[in-house]
Amino acid sequence: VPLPVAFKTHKLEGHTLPTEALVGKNEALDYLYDMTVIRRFEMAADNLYKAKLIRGFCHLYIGQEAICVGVDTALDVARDNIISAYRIHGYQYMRERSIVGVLAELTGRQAGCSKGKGGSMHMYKKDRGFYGGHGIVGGQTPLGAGLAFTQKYLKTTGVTMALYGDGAANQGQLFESYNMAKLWNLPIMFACENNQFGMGTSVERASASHSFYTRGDYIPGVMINGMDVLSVREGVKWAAEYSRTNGPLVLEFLTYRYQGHSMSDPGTTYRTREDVAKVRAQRDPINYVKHLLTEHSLATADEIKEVERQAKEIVDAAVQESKDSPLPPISEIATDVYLGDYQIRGQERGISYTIGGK
Amino acid sequence: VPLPVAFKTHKLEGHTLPTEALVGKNEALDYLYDMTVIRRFEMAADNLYKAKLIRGFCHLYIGQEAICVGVDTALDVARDNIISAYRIHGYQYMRERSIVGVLAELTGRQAGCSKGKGGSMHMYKKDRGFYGGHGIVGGQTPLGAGLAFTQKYLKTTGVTMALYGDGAANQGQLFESYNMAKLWNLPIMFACENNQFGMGTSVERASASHSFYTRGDYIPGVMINGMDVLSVREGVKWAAEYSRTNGPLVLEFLTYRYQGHSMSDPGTTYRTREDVAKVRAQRDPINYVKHLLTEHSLATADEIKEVERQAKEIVDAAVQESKDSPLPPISEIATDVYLGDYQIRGQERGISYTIGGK
Amino acid sequence: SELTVRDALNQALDEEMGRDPTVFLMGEEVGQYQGAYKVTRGLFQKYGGERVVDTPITEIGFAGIGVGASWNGLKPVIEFMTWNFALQAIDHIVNSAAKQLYMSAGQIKSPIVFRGPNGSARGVAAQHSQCFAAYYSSIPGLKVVAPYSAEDAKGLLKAAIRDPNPVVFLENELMYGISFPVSEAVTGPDFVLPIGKAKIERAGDDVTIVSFGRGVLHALGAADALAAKGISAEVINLRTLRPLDRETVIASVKKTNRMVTVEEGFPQSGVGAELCATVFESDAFNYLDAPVERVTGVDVPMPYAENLEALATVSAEHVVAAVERAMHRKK
Amino acid sequence: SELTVRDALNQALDEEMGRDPTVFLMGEEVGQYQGAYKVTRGLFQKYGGERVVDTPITEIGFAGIGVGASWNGLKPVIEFMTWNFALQAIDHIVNSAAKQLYMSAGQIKSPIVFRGPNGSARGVAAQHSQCFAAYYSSIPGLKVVAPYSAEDAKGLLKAAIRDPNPVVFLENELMYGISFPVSEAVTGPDFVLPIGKAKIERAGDDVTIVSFGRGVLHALGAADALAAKGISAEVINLRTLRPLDRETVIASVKKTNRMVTVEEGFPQSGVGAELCATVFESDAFNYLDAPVERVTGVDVPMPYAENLEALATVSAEHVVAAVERAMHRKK
Ligand SMILES: Cc1ncc(C[n+]2csc(CCOP(=O)(O)OP(=O)(O)O)c2C)c(N)n1
Ligand SMILES: Cc1ncc(C[n+]2csc(CCOP(=O)(O)OP(=O)(O)O)c2C)c(N)n1
Ligand SMILES: [Mg+2]
Ligand SMILES: [Mg+2]
Repeated sequence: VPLPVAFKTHKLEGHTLPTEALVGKNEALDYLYDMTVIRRFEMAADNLYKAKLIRGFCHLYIGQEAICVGVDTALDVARDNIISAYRIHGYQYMRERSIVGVLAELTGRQAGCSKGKGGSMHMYKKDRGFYGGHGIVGGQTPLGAGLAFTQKYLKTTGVTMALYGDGAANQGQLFESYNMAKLWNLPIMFACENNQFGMGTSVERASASHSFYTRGDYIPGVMINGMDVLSVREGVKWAAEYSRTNGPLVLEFLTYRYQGHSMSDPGTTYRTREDVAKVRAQRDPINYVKHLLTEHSLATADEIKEVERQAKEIVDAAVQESKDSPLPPISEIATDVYLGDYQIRGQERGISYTIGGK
Repeated sequence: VPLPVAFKTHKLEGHTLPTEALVGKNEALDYLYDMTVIRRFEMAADNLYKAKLIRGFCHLYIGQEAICVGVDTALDVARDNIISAYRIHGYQYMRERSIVGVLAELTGRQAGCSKGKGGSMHMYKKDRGFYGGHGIVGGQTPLGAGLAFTQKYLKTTGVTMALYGDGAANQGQLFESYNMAKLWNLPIMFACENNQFGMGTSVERASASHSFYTRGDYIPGVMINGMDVLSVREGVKWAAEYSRTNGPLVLEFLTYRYQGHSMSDPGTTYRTREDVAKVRAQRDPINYVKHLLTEHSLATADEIKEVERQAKEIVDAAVQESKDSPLPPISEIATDVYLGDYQIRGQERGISYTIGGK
Repeated sequence: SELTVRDALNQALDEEMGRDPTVFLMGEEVGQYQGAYKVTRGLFQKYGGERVVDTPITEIGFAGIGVGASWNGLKPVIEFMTWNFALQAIDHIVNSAAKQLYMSAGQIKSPIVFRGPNGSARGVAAQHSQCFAAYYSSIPGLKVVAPYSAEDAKGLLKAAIRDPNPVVFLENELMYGISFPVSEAVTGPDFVLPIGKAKIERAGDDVTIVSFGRGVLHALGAADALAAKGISAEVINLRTLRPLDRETVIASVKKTNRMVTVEEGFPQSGVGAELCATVFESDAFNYLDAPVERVTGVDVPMPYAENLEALATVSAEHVVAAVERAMHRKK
Repeated sequence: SELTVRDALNQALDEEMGRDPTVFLMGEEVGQYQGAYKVTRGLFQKYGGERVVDTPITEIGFAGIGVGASWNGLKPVIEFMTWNFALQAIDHIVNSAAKQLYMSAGQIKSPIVFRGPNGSARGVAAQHSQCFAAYYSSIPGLKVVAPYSAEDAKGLLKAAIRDPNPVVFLENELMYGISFPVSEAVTGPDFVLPIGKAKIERAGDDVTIVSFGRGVLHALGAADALAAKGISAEVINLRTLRPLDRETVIASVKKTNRMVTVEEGFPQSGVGAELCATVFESDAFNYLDAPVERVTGVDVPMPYAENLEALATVSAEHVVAAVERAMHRKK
């Protein structure tokens, strides 16, 4: 399949990037399935939030599904790490493959991937290289460089992808991380998910340059169509191999956030409903996979319907489980503050919690 | 006089920078005088430190004198601001024209420009637009952008120059400042005094790119020979006019630090004595002014000697004054913590200081 | 009439901007979006983008810009979307704003206000729920203000903007929507409260409950419950944490002979701890009939799950329990 | 034999790096320059640039890299040239390292040590002289260690590196060059002290002086002077500020019936304040014969001039004065 939009590159003269992708029927149906599952459980989260079963922040990934699916597919789960900010439900699902893990975390239940202690922003699957899950904008970028530092130190041949938003792309610590990553040739891909907005601020109002793939300056960069799972997959595959041997890269995925920033943002004060509708109609990543499947006669309309039915079924079941899962036991209040023995003070001296011997 | 080294530029296509400078006899002798005064009082500070009359940190400017003299000459003291880090004795002198103000601050005496409360790193002359004087590496860069923000807000037509070192050039807050300065078109020149080292670390080991004048990426930049006062003057004059109307610029002054970083650093573990001697012999900024004066028959050897004698005399007198000035009165311990009435606790509840009515 | 804390803050900003053209607002989403929590509603429309400045998400950068702007003629009001994010910017609050007057022997003043919601909201977990009251109030050179009611919010924010010193202004998201009855004076343009003076929110005889910010809500709730049990509690709303109005606290303790402190932040070296030291360091100590009791947030990062979050946070019940212990009714 | 604090720290680093190949050092000038204060002397030469990593002056960046590296297999020891500069990096210490274990319900551990000189040195003025002990020790998830002697430095730094939790390790520049007599055990490779246990540096009967870090020097100096006046002071070196060894303090106060706290940091909500609260919250309160006294740094930014600096800092004299007040010998 030829990729619909060519990669743009920065300081990569002499390198040839892929222009087409090989994709089999099952593979493509898998992408469709995962993207559909993600969209469905994000929509379910929207409903659960409105039903007051999810609280606080909840940052939905709808519109951006091609990226997490393409990234996960391109990387080697046995050795490659992913770290991102708080818009992570899709990554958590791809790396843990548990919808209940995500939704029950959102409902704050024991079956959640962080036992309900973390919530929307704090999901992890360390033994499959997913390091979450960070609520402080920009913080994950040096943390990701640290993960890559370990990979290099321990000679694992793994690479790390540190994802951040277009809003986060101006954070100073990102530039500090670029510099050290380049100085030390860390195997890291800094990857900006440019969904055009940081909360209510468009890229033009936040960034003096919004060619995010060039903002590494002395670090080579690639701009990737984030609405096409195959472009993401091919681009990241290429980038990961580059990074493994040559050190840092800056990637930019062009994409779009359909929903508001979090649940309290209607998402329509700083753009029009038509803006969103237009992207949905013309560039929707799920529609694009369906289009590929039919255009290249990889699947029939019925087969696609069947995938969608399966996705709906499994998400519906997970929603139920995430409602039914019990609240975390109250002993969890004091566990995981420290490793080892310790004692925790409650609200007044009459209340205290003892963990281990102390 | 033709400038010995052409300016290098970044993203300034279509702009013509000066290639020569007009300089009169008195002017040139003034530069020689000021640069000699600065070098002499810095050497005096070195001695005062060794005599234990100066304590703590003391960052000497020897080797870099052409920059502060050229910068001050190029800017309009009535409306243009300067802010820098801790290597500021030269700037303080140029803006306050008081050697005793500098040296007595170093000896921690009442006659010091901060009454002895600030020391080497904290000198200011606000009513002539010098804002010091900052001990936290990089901190002065957004502070400078803030000064420029006010200039723009109050429509003063002034510009600000925020100076920082090659070591500071990697600080994240600098990149945050670049971005906001460009977004809002602030009248600011970010100016890197590249003296080749941040403490014991050479630019190559600290910076993945050490073309500091290009590191503003989307901000135009100019590299200026920092060892030639006329290049500095002409470059900054041009830059200030550019910034007044067009917004931010990034400047780089190529220079060299002769002494150690501060007094505890011999300055010879990370480079050789020969390295330093070579710069001194070939590129010394004071020798270069003398060379200009004689080459263009602007002054005789005697006239130059006379300037040097005057410089020596005035510095010697100031050294004496800075030793003789009394310590600050002990009431200064508690003044300037707040504006207005307040009470300050001492080491134990038996000690307290009352300022104003409270 | 009634006024929400949000509207009180909004009024204060509006009036001070109207009064002094050098006052400007800066922060993330303060302008076109009208504030993440709508505290700056309408101000961009009224004063324009030059005076209500939207920033990128670069806290250390715009905090530094704010401090710099305060040095040469402006009075910036810097909003942190929440105080949690100010940890990225804290160097400029402490090292640039608080210390500048002193380092320059009075030459350079920093009349700036840093404001935004502090402490925990609901369901936002560990990184978005921290109270910074104790830390900022330990720094000489800063004033630290923590309003509780709409009256506090209005009068103290106006005072903070007019103050020539750098002020840390700690709001609370959960209070924004709460309405308080206010007199006409409060809604008028001249209502300013003094920084450094506590308010006795409720007079009482048996025990002094000292708190600030949202903690006052728990203190007052407890006072109600205690009244039903025949215990008369005096509730002090500190309003300002630096300078701390020790006189008011001491006088009250000398009257009631008992003190309970209430705060939502972590216990260790908190505001309650300082109040304990204050009692030791004054003659109030001689009047104590029971040891001072502290009520604080639990000493854990904030959990997300609703049941755990409730377990980790302060409520009036805990204040009641502490008071009862102070009254020797409980062990 | 004798050992300086600097050499004790150096030994601890060397031994732990020798013992565990996942331990590495990172910071400004730690490598080729061998440390701004020479604490890392010889380690670059011995272990190479991969394990002794010189960084650019980018604190938030390398602190974040350190925390990230601790999550997948390494044990970073991050040096801040001084703790003042860690204000740029504090977000990663508090929001990334301290809270990560909890937010991930135990999945992600951060075995990292942040170390460097804390508090005031000499003649370095306001921005380079702050003590951060109280603030870090208020954060759940962190352990906070503050050595006084060479023995402390060696045993506690080794313990910190081996600890599976993030540890804030507060040294003091003025102590680096001081020699302490040490036993053979201390210089041996197996000398580790427990985190969370205070040490009674000097036994006494009349008053308990509690301190940490360089404050212990003043406490011991005062104890000498007091002995000459017939007052027997017990000096407690806290060693660890979080978890705080309250038991040792309480037991001592119950014995001596008086307490004076000593710290070099700012007074408000300091470590002394927490110790005041600790007394109220334990039965030690019933044993008190006098109110607890605090000795602290003066509540001003640190001035540069020698006479003002002396006025702003703690010395044994102040401790003596406070003890005498506690002994009712002084008003
Ligand atoms: C340091 C910090 N500042 C502010 C916030 C509040 N905040 C959370 S998300 C966000 C917008 C981020 O936008 P972007 O990086 O584009 O990511 P997106 O939400 O589009 O995925 C802001 C301002 C925060 N969490 N951390
Ligand atoms: C945030 C911070 N980190 C570290 C230091 C310690 N420090 C002071 S100066 C300096 C080197 C700065 O080098 P450069 O920016 O090149 O300036 P130069 O000294 O060469 O003028 C360092 C690391 C500091 N003061 N602040
Ligand atoms: Mg975005
Ligand atoms: Mg330099």
